[in-house]
Amino acid sequence: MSEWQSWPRFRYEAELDLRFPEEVASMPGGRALFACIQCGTCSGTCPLGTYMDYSPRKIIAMTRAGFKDEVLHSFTIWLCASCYACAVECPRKIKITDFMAELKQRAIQEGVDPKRFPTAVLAREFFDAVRKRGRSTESRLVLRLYAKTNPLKILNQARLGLKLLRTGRFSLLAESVQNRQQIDQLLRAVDAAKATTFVDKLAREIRSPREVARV
Amino acid sequence: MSTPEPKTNGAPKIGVYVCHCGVNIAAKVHIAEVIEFAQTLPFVTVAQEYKFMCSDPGQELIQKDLREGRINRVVVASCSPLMHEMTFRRATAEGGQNPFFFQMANIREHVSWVTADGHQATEKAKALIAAAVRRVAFHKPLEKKRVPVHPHVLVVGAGIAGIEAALKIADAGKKVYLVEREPTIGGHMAQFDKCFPTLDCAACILTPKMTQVCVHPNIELMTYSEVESVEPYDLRNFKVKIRRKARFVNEDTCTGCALCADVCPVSVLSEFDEGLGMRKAIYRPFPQAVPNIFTISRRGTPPCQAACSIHQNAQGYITLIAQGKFKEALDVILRDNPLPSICGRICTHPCTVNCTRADVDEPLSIPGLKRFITDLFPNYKLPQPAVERPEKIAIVGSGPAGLMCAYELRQRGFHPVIFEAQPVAGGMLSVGIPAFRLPRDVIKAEIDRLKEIGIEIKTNTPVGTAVTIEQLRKQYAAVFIGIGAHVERKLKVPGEALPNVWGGIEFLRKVNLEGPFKLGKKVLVIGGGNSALDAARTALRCGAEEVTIVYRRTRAEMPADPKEVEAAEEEGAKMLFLTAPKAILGNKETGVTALECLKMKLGAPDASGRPAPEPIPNSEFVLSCDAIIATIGQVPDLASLGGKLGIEMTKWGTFKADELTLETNMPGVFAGGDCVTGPDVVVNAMYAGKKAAISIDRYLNKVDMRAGREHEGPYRTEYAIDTSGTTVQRQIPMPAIELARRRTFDEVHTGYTQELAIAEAKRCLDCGICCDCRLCATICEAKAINYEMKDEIEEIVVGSIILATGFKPFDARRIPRYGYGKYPNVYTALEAERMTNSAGPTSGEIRLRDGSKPKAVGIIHCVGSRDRNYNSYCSRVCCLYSLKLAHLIKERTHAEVYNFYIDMRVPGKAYEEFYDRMLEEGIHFIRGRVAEVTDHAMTPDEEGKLVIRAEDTLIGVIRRIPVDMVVLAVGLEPQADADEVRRKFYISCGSGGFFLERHPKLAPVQTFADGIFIAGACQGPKDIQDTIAQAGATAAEALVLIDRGFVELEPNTAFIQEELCSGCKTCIPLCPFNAISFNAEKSVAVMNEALCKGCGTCVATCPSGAAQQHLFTDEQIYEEIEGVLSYV
Amino acid sequence: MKYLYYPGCSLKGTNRAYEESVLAAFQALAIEVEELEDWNCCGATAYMAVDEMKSFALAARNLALAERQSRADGPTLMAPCSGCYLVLSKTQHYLEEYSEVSRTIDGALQAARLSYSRKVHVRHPLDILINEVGVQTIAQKVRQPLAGLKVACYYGCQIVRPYAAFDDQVNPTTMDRLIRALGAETVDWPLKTRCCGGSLMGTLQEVGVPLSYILVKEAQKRGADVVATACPLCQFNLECYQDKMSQQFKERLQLPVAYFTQLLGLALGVPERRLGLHRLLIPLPYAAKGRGGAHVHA
Amino acid sequence: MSEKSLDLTPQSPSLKGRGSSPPSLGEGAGERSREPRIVAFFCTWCTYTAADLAGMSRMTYAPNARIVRFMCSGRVDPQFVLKAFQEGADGVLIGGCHPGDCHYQAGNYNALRRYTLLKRLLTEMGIEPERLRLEWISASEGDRVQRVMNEMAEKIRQLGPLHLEPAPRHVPAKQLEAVAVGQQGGAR
Repeated sequence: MSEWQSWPRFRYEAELDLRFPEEVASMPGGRALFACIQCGTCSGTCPLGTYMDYSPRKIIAMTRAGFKDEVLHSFTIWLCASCYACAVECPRKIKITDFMAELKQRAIQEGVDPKRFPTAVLAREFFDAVRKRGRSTESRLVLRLYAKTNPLKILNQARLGLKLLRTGRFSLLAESVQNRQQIDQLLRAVDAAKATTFVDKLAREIRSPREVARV
Repeated sequence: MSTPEPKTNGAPKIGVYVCHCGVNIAAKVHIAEVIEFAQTLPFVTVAQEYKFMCSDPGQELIQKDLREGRINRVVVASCSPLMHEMTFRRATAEGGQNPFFFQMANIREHVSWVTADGHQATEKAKALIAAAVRRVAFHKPLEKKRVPVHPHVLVVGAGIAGIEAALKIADAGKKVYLVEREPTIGGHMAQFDKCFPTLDCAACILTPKMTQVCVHPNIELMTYSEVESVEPYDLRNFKVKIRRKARFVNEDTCTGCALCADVCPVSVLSEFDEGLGMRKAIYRPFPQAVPNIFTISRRGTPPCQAACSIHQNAQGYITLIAQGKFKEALDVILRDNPLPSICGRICTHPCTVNCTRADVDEPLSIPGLKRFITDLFPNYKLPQPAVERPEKIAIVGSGPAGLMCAYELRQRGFHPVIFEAQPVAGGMLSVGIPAFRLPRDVIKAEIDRLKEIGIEIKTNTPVGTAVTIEQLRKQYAAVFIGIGAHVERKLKVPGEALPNVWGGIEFLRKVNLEGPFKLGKKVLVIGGGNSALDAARTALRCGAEEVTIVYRRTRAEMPADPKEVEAAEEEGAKMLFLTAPKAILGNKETGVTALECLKMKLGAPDASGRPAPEPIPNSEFVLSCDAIIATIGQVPDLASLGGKLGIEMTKWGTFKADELTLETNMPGVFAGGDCVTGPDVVVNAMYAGKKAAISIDRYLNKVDMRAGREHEGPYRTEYAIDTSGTTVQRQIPMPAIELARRRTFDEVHTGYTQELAIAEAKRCLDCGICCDCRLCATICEAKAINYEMKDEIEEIVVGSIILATGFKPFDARRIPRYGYGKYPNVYTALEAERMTNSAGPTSGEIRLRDGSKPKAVGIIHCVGSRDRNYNSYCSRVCCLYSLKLAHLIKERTHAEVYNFYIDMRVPGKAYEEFYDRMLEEGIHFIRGRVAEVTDHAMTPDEEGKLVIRAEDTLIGVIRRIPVDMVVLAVGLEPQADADEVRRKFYISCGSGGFFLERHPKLAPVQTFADGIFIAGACQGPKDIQDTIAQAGATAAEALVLIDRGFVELEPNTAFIQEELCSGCKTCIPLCPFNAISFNAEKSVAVMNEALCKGCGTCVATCPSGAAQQHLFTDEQIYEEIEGVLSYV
Repeated sequence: MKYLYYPGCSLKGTNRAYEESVLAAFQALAIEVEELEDWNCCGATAYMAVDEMKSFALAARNLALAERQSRADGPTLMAPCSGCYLVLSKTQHYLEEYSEVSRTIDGALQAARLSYSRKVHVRHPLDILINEVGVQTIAQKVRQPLAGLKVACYYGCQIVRPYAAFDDQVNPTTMDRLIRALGAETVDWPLKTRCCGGSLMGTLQEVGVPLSYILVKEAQKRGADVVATACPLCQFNLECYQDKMSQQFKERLQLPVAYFTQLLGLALGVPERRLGLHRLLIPLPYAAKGRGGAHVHA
Repeated sequence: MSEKSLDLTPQSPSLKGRGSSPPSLGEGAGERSREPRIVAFFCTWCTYTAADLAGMSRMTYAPNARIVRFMCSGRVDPQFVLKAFQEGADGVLIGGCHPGDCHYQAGNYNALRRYTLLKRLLTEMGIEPERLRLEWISASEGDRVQRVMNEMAEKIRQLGPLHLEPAPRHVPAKQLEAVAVGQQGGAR
């Protein structure tokens, strides 16, 4: 029944956000978005295309049409592994990988955090580590990531963990730069420059661990 | 300023007419405001607006005002003057005024269409109108100059466009020159089987036109020719130079019987078949080629032949051997070498050093192959001289130099007499080279052959004692000295005089003349050259038990041929490197007992480029031995005659002879070979002999001995051959007798068998393409073949030129994702076309490389088109021919055919219908650009297939489609040399690189250069229909010019006001057309307006303002400048 | 010529074998390498996806440090981790291409009392080995040819994309040429640059595993004895998750995955421990290939 | 001769000179913000045609330039450039065919030679040399016209309006001559 109401459905122009495409296109080189001829090379090239709910081509089309919600809530943007295969093949020279990154950023700004896609969490953890020490330590990062997202995962990773320990590849010793202050100045300066508006929001969240834990 | 005497039409009354151009101008420019402004401008008596000034009523407005005297000068503010200036000038003229009392303001292209803001547009329009008004007030009446148009037409490119244009013009009774760079006309269309959308046979509709071209009385067809240069002949016509490339076949006599191709031994990939088939070196692209004439592809002298100092045509006989044509091979060999069986054995073959095959794996065994032939025909004969001459020529020395000289002279009819000091002829060949490398009977046979053709040899006749050189000079017309270098250099160490210390040659001579003799158990050979190895190997054959070669450098620096070194070591000779003799120990009785040596180390490179050995202090040590052979080079035996001769010597004790002619300081006496160069290889001695023979011939004919001889002797060829993709296949080693028998003087190598020889010969890469075997010449009944043919330049004068140079297909290799060149069953569309062609390489069958029928075929659209990484334009024909190919493939293989497209673009009469038909025929159409073609199988049914991955954008899923064959619908690109060509013809290229038309809509076949027109794909991608239409249009354009017989030139020529000219001559050199000369007694510059093209450079340059340009006088331009600036 | 060396976080942690083998191999080739002092995280692609400008800033700091540390005008910064290699080069490109980026970054650097004058060349070891050292030279220095070893060279995405700085984007050949120079055979396969799943292996295993599986599977099918990689993440994904792949796809997978530098080191005769071969979870099939008694421990 | 004596001063004083510049051209705002005035001397074969092409392709660009058409950039007399500046132009743009493409073989080379000398002359006269620009634009490069026009306008806007001190209405004939002839000797 509910399916009946939700499907098939059409969209009123009023439901669309017509500013969205312009906003997205404001990224460096973003105007190329409007040159897309919907040939599908990106989708065909994408090694993850088969896992996506909307193919990259559709994401571009929907973005241009202003389907903001669908785009920002799509799995597609989280599935991009930044392999750049689409970007180099695109006959219109659209930087699709950067475009996906842009959408991720916007999704996070809009507070979209699909449970099954911990990319955002990873990023924050990463960001946290780097802001503190200027370097990240994978093993710690992974542990924290699992702790935050799905502690059970750690268990079925145990065997691998042991192997890594045995081969001396698993160290929890935290790497760090000496001149931490410089890193801090650097990143603050970027914040100050307001290069990306959502940074504050991100930073705020990191300040209150509970919030982070809630993710 | 008073000249030319101004014919004025009284005080200016200027009419300004502002055009709306529908909404094109009116929507942006506030017309009313502009009109109001115009009325305020000086001398403006009328300011009007109208919807379309270019329309008849629009023009009528102007004419009426003129006739009724309201105005006498006209300004129209509308579109670009390049568009309608002519129109309004005519209107002005019809209104009764001189047409040049008119000026145009471009307020469409330069204002309304390019300005965002209406107000700004209006301001800009005002400024331009003000300028026009100010300018026109200073216009003067002018007359147009008429120039006759030459009635002949040049058509460049004989594809369907060129053919069509040429025929049209020729049918109108005008003379046409049709120039085509390929050997045949027909262009790409000739490659097709069927045409879209009618599916009628391309050949059936094209070949009749081709033959018409060939027979048409008004068409002068120049195939295999290219336009070299285009220069102005006069103000309007062209002087064109055309290069007729040498096809080495006489166009008038060749009957196209194709016998030559049958015998030609060289096969290369056929360009016409897109490399799917082969053609011969002498070829005709396809049977219906027009003209029906053959052409020989010659890349030039192959590297091997160039490197050989006697330029033996190796590629020639090698190719023939590969074909099993052994007798013919022999003839090629004998063409320039009378001693082949000797060279085949002992020549150091510089030819192999340059062999292109060496870039892939190893050079061919060129000498081995030559020897194979001479072994195969032991009793071959040398050619008899064609002429006879009385002169006798004395030749001193019967070595290779002497023999070659004698042969060459004999071939020229002279009677050479050879004087040989030794009991046997052959010089170093006989005495210096051991029999196991060069059997005596081989030498004898060669020398007998020379005797047979009438060369006399006097052995045991040392010149200097038996006869004196003076006698020879008296008795003989000329003398050649080739006594070689037989005198041993000395080691210059103590004990050298002891018994059993031999010089290498001395030792070899003894063995060669008197047979082997006991030398001792332990033998040391000093030196690292070939003769050291010969000595060592001979010593072994003389029963020595231990032979050691002592050399002061290392193996790497040994001058000897590595193969020989190997052989020597196989046979048991030992090597002792970095060791130099210090003293020879022993006494009169015992003879030599030991050699005291010094250890050496390598130092800085010496003159020879090799590191110089330096002795290591107190590193002496002693080698015991029973005999020592010192082979450290020789000098000529001057003791015998040199001293007494009075022939100049060098400080190295060799004869001094002129490098180019080999003449000595003694007129009529020539010298060459080792006695001039010092010890050298056999082929260079032969070269010297030949060189001398040429000199002697000229000397006796009293011809300049030096002229044009630079290219005798070895050189390197420039061109490079692409060896990529050649499969590695090493040189086939020549069979040799087993080691056990290497203690006798039997020849070591036994020579190739037929099978081996053919296999080895097949490794040749045909560097020169044509191998110059000249079989075709022998078979050609029409005697049409001429290897001496050279490119020729033909000069013509024409009044119009039509460029129909066509396109080149996009190179699919540039998109590696589609696997062209990697996966054999990925084809380009043009290759597919050839396959579908019943006259093609597969005679119309669609086949995979393995010959089987494809069950599924994918056609990929937009390859290289609509892609900003390559060409952003749409190639326009790909959708069409893809549909055609889809149909043909389905029809002939019943395979599933998939078309992958971005957008189907099939506009045109009966095009859409064809598309519909394909849909109904069950061709699959998938909307999505293919991501990649791969052999990576993910499922069992993908194994062994080519998988096409693409998003089906209409369904929205990613599909993997396994196929057997992929056809790439490659786009159309400008010819590789389009830019070069367009410069030649003074035209421009558009953004895509195609030739630029004068106006995209209104002048699609005209260019900015008067009298030069463009037709077909050189102007932009288009199909045959449109090409034909354009060709017709260009023909019409040309005919218009011819029929009218003249053109009117813009009267914008420059003129000089004598009274102002200071005679500074500045302008004269600056005129590109030499229109300005200097009048000495008046001391002023004089303008020849018949030559002036009106650029105005001289005017801008004239310091005194004496030079002026009609239509662009200084005052007119000043007014225009003030006009644009001082009103708004 | 001395090269500045940027390890990046990964080469100090889970993938130290890469660092070990790079340094050992370069030493064996007598090429001087000097670590960048106080380098920081490159700005990693995962990060780039969330705050591009910051990752540019982080990368820029390393570039600035490089300029400061090296006396050479236009120093070469060698980045073996393809993630770092990409982020550093991408930063270079963006600083050139987009004024807003360079404005912000220069500002940030200034705030941190740094400056970058765009002089650094970011290069991957492969690039240096092929185009600076040269295959010939390397071949001459080979002590123990890897005769009979069949290697599938896996380049991964980010050293050729999006900037094909030193090799073909679709069909790269530098690693193949290098490996062949070591006396080994290379298998021709179409997945040389197909994505291994990257960080998805951590965040979304159900997707990461299949992606890596496709690669391991195809390499095996084409008869490879070992996959050679040039990227820590690729190495980790392809090697460490083979058990998971085996489980998920019900087939035994045991294909060694080594850094190309480890193979290079072996051929140059570097002791195996110094190449970190003992850190491999799946041992190289070397003893089996009958090379002078050498044996690798897992 | 007769026309020369014609009175060409515009009838209505309101239209004379710059003062009357309409609002958009900076009325009240005064000289500072006046829209830059650019005079463009274009060769009819390439640059002028390219400008037409830009129009046909509806490429909008800065409206500041007023195009004066020549047969060849070789006709552009240094006097014209100076004249333009004297008459109140803030910038002058010369457009010709790419080297090697000149319809008259070498006109554009002469233009180039004069251009380099003119720049030095302008510097001497205290006019920023950036106010003069030479561009090779072929008939097919409409987009380039757009770009150059915009850049030029932007550049001139940065430089601000040109104020010619009681301008050397007559540049030392000697120098001009040199420039015209295109000899090094001239402007130094």
